[in-house]
Amino acid sequence: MNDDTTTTSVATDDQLIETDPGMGGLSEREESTPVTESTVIESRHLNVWYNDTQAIRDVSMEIPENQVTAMIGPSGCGKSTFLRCINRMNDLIDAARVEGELLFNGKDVYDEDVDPVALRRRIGMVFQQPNPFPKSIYDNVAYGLRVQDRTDNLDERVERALKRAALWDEVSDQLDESGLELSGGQQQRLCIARAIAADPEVILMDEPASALDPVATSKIEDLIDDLSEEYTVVIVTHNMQQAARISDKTAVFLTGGELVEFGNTNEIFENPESDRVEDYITGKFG
Amino acid sequence: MNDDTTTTSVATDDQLIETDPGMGGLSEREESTPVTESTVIESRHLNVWYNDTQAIRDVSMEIPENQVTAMIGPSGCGKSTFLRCINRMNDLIDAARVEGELLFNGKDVYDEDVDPVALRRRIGMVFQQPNPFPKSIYDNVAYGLRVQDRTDNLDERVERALKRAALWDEVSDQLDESGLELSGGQQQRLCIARAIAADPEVILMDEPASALDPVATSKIEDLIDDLSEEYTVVIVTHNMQQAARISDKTAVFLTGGELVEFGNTNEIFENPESDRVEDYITGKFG
Amino acid sequence: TGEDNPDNSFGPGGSGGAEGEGLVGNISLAGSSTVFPIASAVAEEFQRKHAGVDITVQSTGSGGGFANFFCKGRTDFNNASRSIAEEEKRNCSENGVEWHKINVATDALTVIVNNETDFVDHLTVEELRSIWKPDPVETWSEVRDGFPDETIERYGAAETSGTFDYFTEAVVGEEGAHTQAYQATEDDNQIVTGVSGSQYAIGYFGFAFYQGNTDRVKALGIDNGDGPVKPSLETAQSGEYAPLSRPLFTYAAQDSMTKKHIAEFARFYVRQSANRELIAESIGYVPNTDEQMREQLDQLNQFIQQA
Amino acid sequence: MTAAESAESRDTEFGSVSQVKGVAFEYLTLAASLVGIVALAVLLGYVSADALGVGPAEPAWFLVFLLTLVVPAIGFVWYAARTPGVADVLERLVVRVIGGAELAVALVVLFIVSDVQFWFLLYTVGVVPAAALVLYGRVADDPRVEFPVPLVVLVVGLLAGYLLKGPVDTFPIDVLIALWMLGVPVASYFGLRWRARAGTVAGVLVGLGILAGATAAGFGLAAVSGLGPEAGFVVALTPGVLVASYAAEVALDEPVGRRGLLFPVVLLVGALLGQAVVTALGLAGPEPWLDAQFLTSAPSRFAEQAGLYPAIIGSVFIISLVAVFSFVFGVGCAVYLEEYAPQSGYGGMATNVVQVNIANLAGVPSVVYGLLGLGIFVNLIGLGFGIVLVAAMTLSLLILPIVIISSQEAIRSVPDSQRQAAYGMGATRWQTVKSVVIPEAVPGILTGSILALGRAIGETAPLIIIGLPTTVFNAPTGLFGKGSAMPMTIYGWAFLPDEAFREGVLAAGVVTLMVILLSINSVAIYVRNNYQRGS
Amino acid sequence: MSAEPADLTGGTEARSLRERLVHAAFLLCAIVSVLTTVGIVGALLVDAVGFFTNYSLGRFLGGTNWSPGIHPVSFGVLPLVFGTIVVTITSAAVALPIGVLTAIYLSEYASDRVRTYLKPALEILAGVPTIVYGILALVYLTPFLKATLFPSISTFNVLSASLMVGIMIVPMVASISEDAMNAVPDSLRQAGYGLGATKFEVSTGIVVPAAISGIVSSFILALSRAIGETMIVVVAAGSNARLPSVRYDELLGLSIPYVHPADVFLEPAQPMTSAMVQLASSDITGGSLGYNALFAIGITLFVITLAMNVVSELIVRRYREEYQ
Ligand SMILES: Nc1ncnc2c1ncn2[C@@H]1O[C@H](COP(=O)(O)OP(=O)(O)OP(=O)(O)O)[C@@H](O)[C@H]1O
Ligand SMILES: Nc1ncnc2c1ncn2[C@@H]1O[C@H](COP(=O)(O)OP(=O)(O)OP(=O)(O)O)[C@@H](O)[C@H]1O
Ligand SMILES: [Mg+2]
Ligand SMILES: [Mg+2]
Ligand SMILES: O=P([O-])([O-])[O-]
Repeated sequence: MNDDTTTTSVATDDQLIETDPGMGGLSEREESTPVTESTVIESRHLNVWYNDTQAIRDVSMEIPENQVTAMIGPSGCGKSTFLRCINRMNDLIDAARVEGELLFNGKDVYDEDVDPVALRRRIGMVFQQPNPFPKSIYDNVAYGLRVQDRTDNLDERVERALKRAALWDEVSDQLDESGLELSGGQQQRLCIARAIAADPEVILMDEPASALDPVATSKIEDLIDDLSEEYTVVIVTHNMQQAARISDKTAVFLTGGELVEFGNTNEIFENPESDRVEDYITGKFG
Repeated sequence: MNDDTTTTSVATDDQLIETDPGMGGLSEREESTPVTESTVIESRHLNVWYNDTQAIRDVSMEIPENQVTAMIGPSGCGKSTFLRCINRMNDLIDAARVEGELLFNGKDVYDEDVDPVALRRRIGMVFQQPNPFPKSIYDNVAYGLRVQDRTDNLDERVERALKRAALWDEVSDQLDESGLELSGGQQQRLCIARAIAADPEVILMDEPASALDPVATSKIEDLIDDLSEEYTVVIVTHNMQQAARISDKTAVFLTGGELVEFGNTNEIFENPESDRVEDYITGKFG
Repeated sequence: TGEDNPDNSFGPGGSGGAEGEGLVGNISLAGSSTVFPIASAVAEEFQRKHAGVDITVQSTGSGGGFANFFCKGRTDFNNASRSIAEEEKRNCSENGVEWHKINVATDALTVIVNNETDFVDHLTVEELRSIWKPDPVETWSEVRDGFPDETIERYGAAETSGTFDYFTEAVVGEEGAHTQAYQATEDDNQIVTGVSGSQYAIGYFGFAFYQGNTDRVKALGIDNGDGPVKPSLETAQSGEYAPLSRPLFTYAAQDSMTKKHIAEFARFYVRQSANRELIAESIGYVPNTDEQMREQLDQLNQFIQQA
Repeated sequence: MTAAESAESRDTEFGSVSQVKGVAFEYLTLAASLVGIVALAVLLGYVSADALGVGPAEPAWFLVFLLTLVVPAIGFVWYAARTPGVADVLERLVVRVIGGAELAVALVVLFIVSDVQFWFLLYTVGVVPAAALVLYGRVADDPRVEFPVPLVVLVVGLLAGYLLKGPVDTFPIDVLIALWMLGVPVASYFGLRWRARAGTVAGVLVGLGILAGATAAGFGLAAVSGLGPEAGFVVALTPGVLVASYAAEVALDEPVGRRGLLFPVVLLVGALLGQAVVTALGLAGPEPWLDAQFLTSAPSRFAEQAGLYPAIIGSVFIISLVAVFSFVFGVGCAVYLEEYAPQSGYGGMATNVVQVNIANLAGVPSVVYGLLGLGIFVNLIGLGFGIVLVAAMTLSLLILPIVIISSQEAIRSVPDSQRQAAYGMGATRWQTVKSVVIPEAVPGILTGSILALGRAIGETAPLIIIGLPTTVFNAPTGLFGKGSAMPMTIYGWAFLPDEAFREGVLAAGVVTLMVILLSINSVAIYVRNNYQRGS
Repeated sequence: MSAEPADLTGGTEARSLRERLVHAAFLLCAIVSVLTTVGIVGALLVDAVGFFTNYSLGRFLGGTNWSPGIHPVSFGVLPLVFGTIVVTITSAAVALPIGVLTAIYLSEYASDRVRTYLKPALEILAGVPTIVYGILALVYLTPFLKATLFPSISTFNVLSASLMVGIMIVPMVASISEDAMNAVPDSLRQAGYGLGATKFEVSTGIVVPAAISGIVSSFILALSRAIGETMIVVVAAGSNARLPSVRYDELLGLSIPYVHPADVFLEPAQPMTSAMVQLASSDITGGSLGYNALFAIGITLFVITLAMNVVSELIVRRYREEYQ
């Protein structure tokens, strides 16, 4: 296949990329970009089908530790599918079938002996629509810890997670109230708090701000920026500006499930290698 | 109200407007535009509410005979509502309330003594989603004639309607099969055939091509062009290019249910009076 | 009610070929559940002979039958395990329903104990009363000196039944004056089971049921002042077995007797009341003697004449 | 640093979260789902064993029939299940047999319980002319026979028929009546169908063939079964023609599917073979309580002679009436609430009240409906005790809320775009309802209504309260006739002292009731699975 | 302007006449359901009022002795209420857990194929006539229990009747609960799995709590059905209107009263419904106090089930709002 060349070339890029602070016109995160990167997640020739339609086509890429990696691309190009492969959420869809390798810390998550439940405990996830449980704020945050039987210092951990998610100040006196009573933006931060309470290594976010108003969105963006100090964040977004603002690396998928380009965010946005990516970024289609 | 001035100015335009064939860069229908127009439908200070929200605000306009009149505007601006007032389909919505006059051939359709059923028999309608009945193709087309007890020469009329809707060649040997088995574009043409079988004077179309692929869309557009030789067509569309291609007159609604501009299509698209309309047409919002 | 439909040759239960004596019409009976087996057996027999006649038998209880059916002129016969009450008479006459009472059999209420109970063979009415009256004795030794000092377990008929009514009146002598300290049941099987389960149990039910269970329980003799009498067809027929033998009736409505098929059915009913095979062996009640039956038949014929 | 290298410093053992609890729980839920079904199946197994009197049968007897009948039948079904066309044919064949048998029973019952001559008059003077007018109007497009005219003709005709009942006293014999009322329409229908397929000659031949064949089969059946020739005629006409016509079409059109038609042959041959073997070996078979005698005789105090016949007829009659009443009023009410009732303002509030009221009626215990029937139909209106009509009216009210609610759901599932399309064409509300909404909703309405009828056929408590007799010896005659119903007769048997009743006759009654009920419900489920929207 | 002024004044007379006739006919059908309620209330009230003018409501509701035949007659409804409650609670103890587990299986675990077979099978369970259940209990289940677990069980007893009522109401609990569980948005399940919860934890910790109001409402409806169930108890539970006998245990010189479960479950009892059937076919004179007691029980039953339906309706309405 022709396009493979592009994809493969991306995968064989250096792991050590020096960031150029001067070039970061679009990226606001220049200061926090680390100099060396170690790979947390690596996909090798990953293919995903839903029944007979292929949603991911031979994708290879490496996601670095403690950085924000954004995935962009037109609707239906397989961004969510890729994300959901990482923590094997696709297992829940009967029709989904995965081929190729997907390594988490060097271990293929689709190996026989991997328990997806255990995997997911190390990879948190935040969804497009805020989806707090119809339980109290406290119980929402404590949920992950409880299912993992890590209930020591529960109060402390809940508090820490809420603080980390920049929600503590707003909800500290209403921890017993239902999570559903918060505003949309607060709910989404609650979901983030819930995801980080159990100390995952990676946080996957599927368009976490697309259902929110601009003010709430900017809070979430700030938060993601913060989180990348401690966590590896992989985020899917429709919003190109957002990807440019918050991510260190960007992966561009195009229709058919191909990864067309992957690299440092500022490079992708300022100087994309492929014309198709340039067309997409400049809004010629999508 | 400030905006009224615009609207009113439209309504007090001459009834006899001379078209300027030379200006029709966008319109492809120049050749068939008649020189004199007689008004079939006229609204005077029409206001429509759904419960307490106003969907149409003081709209006055005149729709000429045997021409295609397009209504465009951003989502929720009341285009469908206006269309559904014409054949009183809004009667079916309990919450809807209409004020002002809406004349059909000079008779206010909201008069006490008007039977909406009789009205609808003279004004056909085609909807956004193709909605054939789960009956045979023949029965679909014959439906209107049957409910009107006009069952003489049924076969002939059905054939004529299907031919008129450019569907006869494709379905003539499967008239007994279910209308649901046709493709989306065929279904929509079937719905048009169904609407014209009963010989209405006016045909209302609410985004008739928005659910179809480009090929089917262009067939429908050709068909509309044809139909305007015999019928008065009022069409709602989201697609500005489509409005420009197929209509003689265009009405631009903007949010809040106001009619901001109404006039010959080529004039509206090339030289809109109002800045807001220009912004809308050039894609600045909507 | 109902259209007569003689031309109804469809079903196998229908008239088919043989039309008997050509009697045709509907007959409806309601009333006592005690008399119900007799009534439906007689109906079944009559039906066999006269396929054109359509009989329905409802078991509604004597009182329900009078109140809801018979005295409203809705049934031709009302079976009753007791005589018609004053209130019911009034009810009937208000509606212009004239009636005639027919004695169709005798039921002997049987007092039973466990087969293994050897300390008691018979009881006097007085002793029986002390066991079943509203504020009864608690142990056998209080019933008669020499009986063991054991608590009595009682099994009897449900208080909404005619058996209960009759037993109470006959033994305690007052309507509804019956102890509440007993296992009440609709199912005679349960009384048998209960009594056969304990040496110190006592129970009562219809003679019919005792006949089928002589191997499991023992019937007590009743001493009404003339020495103990065991229940049997003979002692009940002769009236010796007192006061626990009670006549069973059916009440015939006068208006109905004008119809030939109903009058014929009434006569048939009376004739069957002396049918030992049917009443005694098949159902288990005490049949009328031939003499009693002929007397009943004469009275009935008179009544039919009047109608 | 490659991924593999970085992994060294990390924990790549994900471990596994104990799934034992989860698996145990899954099996627990599965077990819970099955426990009720299994318990019922076991108990019904016992009842069936009693009803069929398997006690005296020798094991070898079962073995013979297992080998000759059960194994081949199961084998055939297994084969059919794996051969797509055949499975379809088999399923449709079975449903037609069941459905046809139900229809036949209903029609036979109609002939038994009612005055056939009266129906004949109504049909001839009322229905036929009205139908002819409608047909003529369609064909000739004559505006003179528009809407009210056929209706008026129908009403006048029915009235005339009713009045004629007195004066007219010579009628054709029942066979001819059945031929005229049933045979002619059925024969014309299938005749027309075959004319469309194979031409006029074939159509006429098929029509005449059906008439002749059904008559012959009717008299034949009558000769062997003891039923009247009309009954045999009805049986031959309904399931017979239904199945035969389907079989003929399959045989001609479906080269693969036609193998499904072998199933009855397999059954028949297996049964005959098995019978021959057990006779030859002299094996003792079961002594069933549930046999032809049980189904065709009246109750009796002798267990061996006792039967359920009048109660079966009573039940079927009552249920037919219930079907009519509850269907008419239930669907009418549902249509009103969904299509006509005001949704806002005071009218909307009233609608809401009615809606809540219906939901509540669905929860009222059935025994309370008995009191309703007793208080209103018996005592207030004075229709009479223990009669079929009162039983039918009471049971109709009982299932009315269920029918309404399920019909509403069916109507609601008709997409609004269909209604819009119809209104947009200038259809009136009634035309929209009649030609768009109801045809679409019919499968859902039917499914719900049939399931509700299943409930009605087993209801006992309200019948006790309104005083339906437990013992009748004849089938009911007419609406005001006294009749019993299966559950009532069974209830009566439950308390008889004779063991033979409790263990044999009672079981036979229960099995009869269950078989009738399940065959009704299976039709409902078939309708639901095969005519759901979008199929 | 168009020359001819539009004539839109409606169709032919026939059309509007037909429309009006049809409308009236449908309205009539709807009125039937209202009349049914009026009929029920009326039929019950007339005779119940007759009863309560002669027997005070307080004595009826508070009385501990039900003896319509034994003089002095007494109509304390508590023994009947006791019978109803015991049967209801016992059957609920069987049906509620089984029903909820079934619902969980259907909504969370079962494959589509299994579901297409299981659901109709459960429907059959709900469709079996209650008289059949009653006979199964009396003729098969009770003797079985007697032969195996409880040699001292009575021919008529609470236990087998309740077990059968339980089996009968399982489908009701299962199907309403399953609806409620299906209404739980999938996003909540996803969130749970995303946090590393197992299927078991998601089903029990997220889906069930989120569907709880629907589940509770299914409980209430099922209980209401059990309360109104008639034929099973008439046939299998006997007709002893009684409160449970109290036993005494000597403990430290005190005699402690207690109720032995065997006295409750292995013995007959008489729920309200079965008392109604008994009265309706009894020897009690029509129009008498005892006969009218039938209607007094009837209206009590009606009020109880009505209240339960209303409560469950309110709960359902609330949970529908939750996920709108
Ligand atoms: N559960 C599913 N079953 C079948 N096909 C699916 C499923 N989920 C997604 N797909 C298909 O897989 C392809 C990729 O979907 P995916 O959701 O990954 O796209 P996406 O890039 O996230 O799009 P969006 O921006 O709209 O969320 C699409 O064609 C979609 O229709
Ligand atoms: N049935 C209804 N009940 C209440 N409000 C309604 C209803 N239908 C439409 N509206 C409201 O009326 C306004 C106009 O709606 P309308 O459907 O006419 O807009 P439109 O221009 O056709 O939009 P679109 O392009 O999305 O079809 C909107 O605000 C809409 O929310
Ligand atoms: Mg996505
Ligand atoms: Mg619109
Ligand atoms: O029904 P009985 O009147 O005999 O109890």
